[in-house]
Amino acid sequence: MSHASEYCKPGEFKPIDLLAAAAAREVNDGDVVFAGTGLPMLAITLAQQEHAPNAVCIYEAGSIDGRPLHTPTSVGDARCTYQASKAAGLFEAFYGQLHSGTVDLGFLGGAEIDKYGNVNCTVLGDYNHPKKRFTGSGGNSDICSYAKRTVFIMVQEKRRFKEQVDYVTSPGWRVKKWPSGEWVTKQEVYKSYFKGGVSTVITDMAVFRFDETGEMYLDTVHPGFTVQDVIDNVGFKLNVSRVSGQTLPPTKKQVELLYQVIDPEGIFLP
Amino acid sequence: MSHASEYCKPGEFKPIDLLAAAAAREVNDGDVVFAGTGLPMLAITLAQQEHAPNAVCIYEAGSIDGRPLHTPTSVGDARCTYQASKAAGLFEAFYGQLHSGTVDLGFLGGAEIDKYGNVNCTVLGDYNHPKKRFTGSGGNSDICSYAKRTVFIMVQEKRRFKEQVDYVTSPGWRVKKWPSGEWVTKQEVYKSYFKGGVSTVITDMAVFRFDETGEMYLDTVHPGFTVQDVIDNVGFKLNVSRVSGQTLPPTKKQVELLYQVIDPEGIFLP
Amino acid sequence: MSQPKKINLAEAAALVQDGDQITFSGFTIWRRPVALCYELIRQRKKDLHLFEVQGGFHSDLLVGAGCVKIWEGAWMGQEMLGKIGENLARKQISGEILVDDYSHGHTVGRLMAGALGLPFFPCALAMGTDIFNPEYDQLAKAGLRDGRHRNIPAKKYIMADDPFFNRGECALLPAVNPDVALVYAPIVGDEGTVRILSQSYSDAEVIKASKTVIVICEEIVPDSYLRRDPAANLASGYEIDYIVECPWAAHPTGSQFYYDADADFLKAFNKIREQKAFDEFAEKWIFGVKSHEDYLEKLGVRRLEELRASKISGYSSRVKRGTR
Amino acid sequence: MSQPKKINLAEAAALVQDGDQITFSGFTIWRRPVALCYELIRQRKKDLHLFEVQGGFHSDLLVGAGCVKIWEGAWMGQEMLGKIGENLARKQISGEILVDDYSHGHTVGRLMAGALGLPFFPCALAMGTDIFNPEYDQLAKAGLRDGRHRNIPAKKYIMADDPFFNRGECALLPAVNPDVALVYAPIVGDEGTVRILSQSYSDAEVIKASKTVIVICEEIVPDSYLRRDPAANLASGYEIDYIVECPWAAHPTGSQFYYDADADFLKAFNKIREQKAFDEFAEKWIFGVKSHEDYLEKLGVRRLEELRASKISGYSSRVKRGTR
Repeated sequence: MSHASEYCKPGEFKPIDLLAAAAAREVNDGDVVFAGTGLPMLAITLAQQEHAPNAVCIYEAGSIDGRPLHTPTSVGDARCTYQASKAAGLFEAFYGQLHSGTVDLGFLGGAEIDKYGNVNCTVLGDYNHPKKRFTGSGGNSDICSYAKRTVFIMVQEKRRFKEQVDYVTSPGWRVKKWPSGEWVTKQEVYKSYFKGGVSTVITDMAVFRFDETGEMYLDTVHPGFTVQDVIDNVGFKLNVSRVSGQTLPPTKKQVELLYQVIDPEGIFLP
Repeated sequence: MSHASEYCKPGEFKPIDLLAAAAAREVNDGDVVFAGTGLPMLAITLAQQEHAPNAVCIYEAGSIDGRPLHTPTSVGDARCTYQASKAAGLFEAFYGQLHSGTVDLGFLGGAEIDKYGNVNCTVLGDYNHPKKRFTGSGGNSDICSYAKRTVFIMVQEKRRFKEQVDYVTSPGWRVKKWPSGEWVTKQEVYKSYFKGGVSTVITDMAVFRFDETGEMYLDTVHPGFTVQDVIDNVGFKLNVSRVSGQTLPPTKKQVELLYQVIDPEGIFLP
Repeated sequence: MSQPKKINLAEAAALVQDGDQITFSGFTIWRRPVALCYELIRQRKKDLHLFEVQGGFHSDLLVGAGCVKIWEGAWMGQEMLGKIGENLARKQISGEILVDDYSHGHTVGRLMAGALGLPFFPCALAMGTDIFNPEYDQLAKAGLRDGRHRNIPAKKYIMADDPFFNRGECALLPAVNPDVALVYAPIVGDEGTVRILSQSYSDAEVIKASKTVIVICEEIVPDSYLRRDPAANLASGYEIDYIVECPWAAHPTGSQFYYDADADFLKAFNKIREQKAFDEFAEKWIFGVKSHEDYLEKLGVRRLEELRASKISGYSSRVKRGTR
Repeated sequence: MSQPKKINLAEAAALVQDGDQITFSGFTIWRRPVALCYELIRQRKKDLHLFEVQGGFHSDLLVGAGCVKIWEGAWMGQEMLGKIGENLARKQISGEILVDDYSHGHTVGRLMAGALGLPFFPCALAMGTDIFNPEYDQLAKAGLRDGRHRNIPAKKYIMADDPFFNRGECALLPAVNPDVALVYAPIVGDEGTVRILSQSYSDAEVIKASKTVIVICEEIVPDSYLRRDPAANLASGYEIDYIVECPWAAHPTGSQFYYDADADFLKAFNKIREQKAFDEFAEKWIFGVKSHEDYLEKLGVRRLEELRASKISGYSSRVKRGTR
């Protein structure tokens, strides 16, 4: 098995495989994870197959700890409930689990992010006269506001990593306290409802984390990219003083699991 | 079948049979009824067997529209769920049904009542230094506060029909608005949450109803009792100006149903 | 209350009045009352006010057809089969429709408050986001929060302190009680008991919160079968008003244990970017079919058989989903 | 979170500290964690603060044994088998215990708020009753609402207006989050999935609201069996902390599909009117048995077999219940 646990060399994996592997590393054994469709599903399943067999996955449509035989294409998919511990509904997911404080880790995507981790997945432009409409929050803001840690998986582009996002769908570490609109820390808004917040952003170029003041910093850079590449694709002044090295590539076993066991139909991994 | 629909003559029925028959007449076809154990169960089943086949019964433990083959001795009894449309829990009963406004008729008991229909089933004496403790509210106050109509089944005694009950467990037509404690109408306290209130009190002697001002009046007197008998067993000045006659005795068919079909084991009808 | 009345598709859609607030069963692309939505479009309903926990094919369709004036919800799209609700996006940008965004926790809480007869639902989710930004309150900006519109609360939310354990502020979100719920459930009993299979989404709350409830189903069965396992039922007959029996009523959305979501159909729909293309779609699949049966014939046996769920797994193993 | 730990009765009871706020599964005389309550008495717990949706044999027993300092609940008794909780009655009258009364709607709402992490639950039930009379707020009168007691809210309730549709005032009731939940469930999976059969009472909320959850069950089975029908499960393994396997753990209360409530036992208990009689009962059935197995031997095979439920109906057809 030592062969399988070897890291892949350049060319032996696709960018999406590295994303899945990096995301999987964010899952601790025993974590209760609240996740969306797509890459998060692959990442959690990969973690469960490897180092986190007791991680539990909640999907917002209402399935808890399912063990799908076939990759779901929707969090409300019939496939989600196979061997689940519970099949309920959204009230159970958002209040019985999330609001009650049981969720350790959220796995989300977003269109824009700022240096405090505020994420936009609602509109581009002024909300009252938008230029582009995305999906809207769904569970994004709920999960990001209440999970102890949240990982965002995003595309690395300068226009997506910006000084200020057009619409704050999901709260980062500095947010506005409504209805007054003054900027304060997340802790100040949430008081004793505070559970944690955005911990990690994983893109196709790098992994970012947040410091004690709630500001984003560059942690690792993916193989094939440089720190400068990342800086060039971030729209705000990025803290690169804490770079810890290169992002680990996926292992051969991970790639095999992804293509042979987790997504053999080629739904997310074409 | 004309024989069976004949009314029983004196001596052909027990007092409790008349109570069950009188209570059953309060159920309209299609009523959603929220009831406690004992006599209410018999009354509703009797109504369903006769004139109200579409009446639905909710028990507070969480069963809805059950059709027990054997008389339950508890509202949480395993027997309640036979052929029920739903088996859930107390949250469904008290919020999903009662608070949501679906309950037409409540069937309750009580230890004390005043002329406005305020009912006590908590303590005798000062609550802070009680002389006697009863069960407490359970669902009594909830059901009485939110059902469109509520029927109380009680024992006729002067000390139970009093000017002012020792503790208001369930709200009548004039109640205190808390925390201030001023006396107002039920409508004034409930505003747009108002659904109705106490409609009928059935005792071992008589049937009482409430007038437009929310005061109790004597409607019918059971066979074998006089209006004076009732007055002698009421602790406040009773309105007897609206007596409509004698309470109808049970029919022979009703007595047969009660002993042969509804409670053949002799649980409530010894 | 009496038992629900059995009616047909056209009668059911006729119960929805122009301007009504309506809501739906299901989740994104699962268990949506699509056949009823097609019929609403055929009957050219106008000015509908949609309140949705989240949208999907059925509601993006109503928006595209011009039936909708206000959309309140948390999300619109078709998950992996089309990330964005393109019709909502187009009409929000053009200003043809008022959009008020919430989080999933918010819409679920508002619906639950309505279901239980509560005035509001307390919730600390998504605080600090632009969902709470008063500048973005579209219904207020349009002057609709003046207390004169029966389905529009005077405020989008208020913040409230915790007087009991001093936990800090949370939001109180107003209850919602739609005029009509359009519900797809696979199975209804002949006395109206409703059974869904596995995940319940927000269907019980949709039924309880709404003033009039129409349930469209695959099949009506004797109630006594459903009453053998009362813990598995979703709602009782007295909670619903009308039943329509209509196999494949949820297509192209899925129904666990009956059929899978029709990915090709949904992906094709999601490619629509302009009104003209939408109108062509509507002509083909809505106005151009004489009846629901005709719609099924147009889809064809082969397609339907591919989508049909395994009775064991609850989903189709015949439909090709990925690249391998 | 990790999977729940399997422990024995004595270890489970030892998790409850003197002064803790505790709560229970079940309804009146059904599915109560009686074996755990017997063990709490054997371990001579003191000053417990009971929060109950409603009481029954198990809690009137704890009160009788002198384990309880505060009782908050809506009702105490054994339904048709003994209308009044005689031990609570005796100790409330003697002033040995603080009693704070609510309605069922109130206790259910408070527990649900705790279960969901809400600060309070809005509710218009039972307004205008002495439940809201500030003069009868026993915990306030005892000076316990000073914010220094982790399980006692600063107020019993507050009234709140409806800022959205101007419906009038309703009550906000404080959330409750007990220190320990003692839960009886018939079946638990080896990964901790909890299954109850038919009515769920308030068990899901009891589990979610409480900081430590102990589940005592008839039998532990492979989780994969329970996961075949996930919609029928009550809770997941990560929601509970400890499991105790202990057949007949609910006796003399009943467990649908396992055994009926033991009417004779309950009626005999309800005849107790004085401490001396209670102490004799405790000596016989609690202190005078060496173990739960010994308790069952003392009950005897004949009695247990009479109570055993039919696998078809879910209750006993052997036990004589009435006069005919």
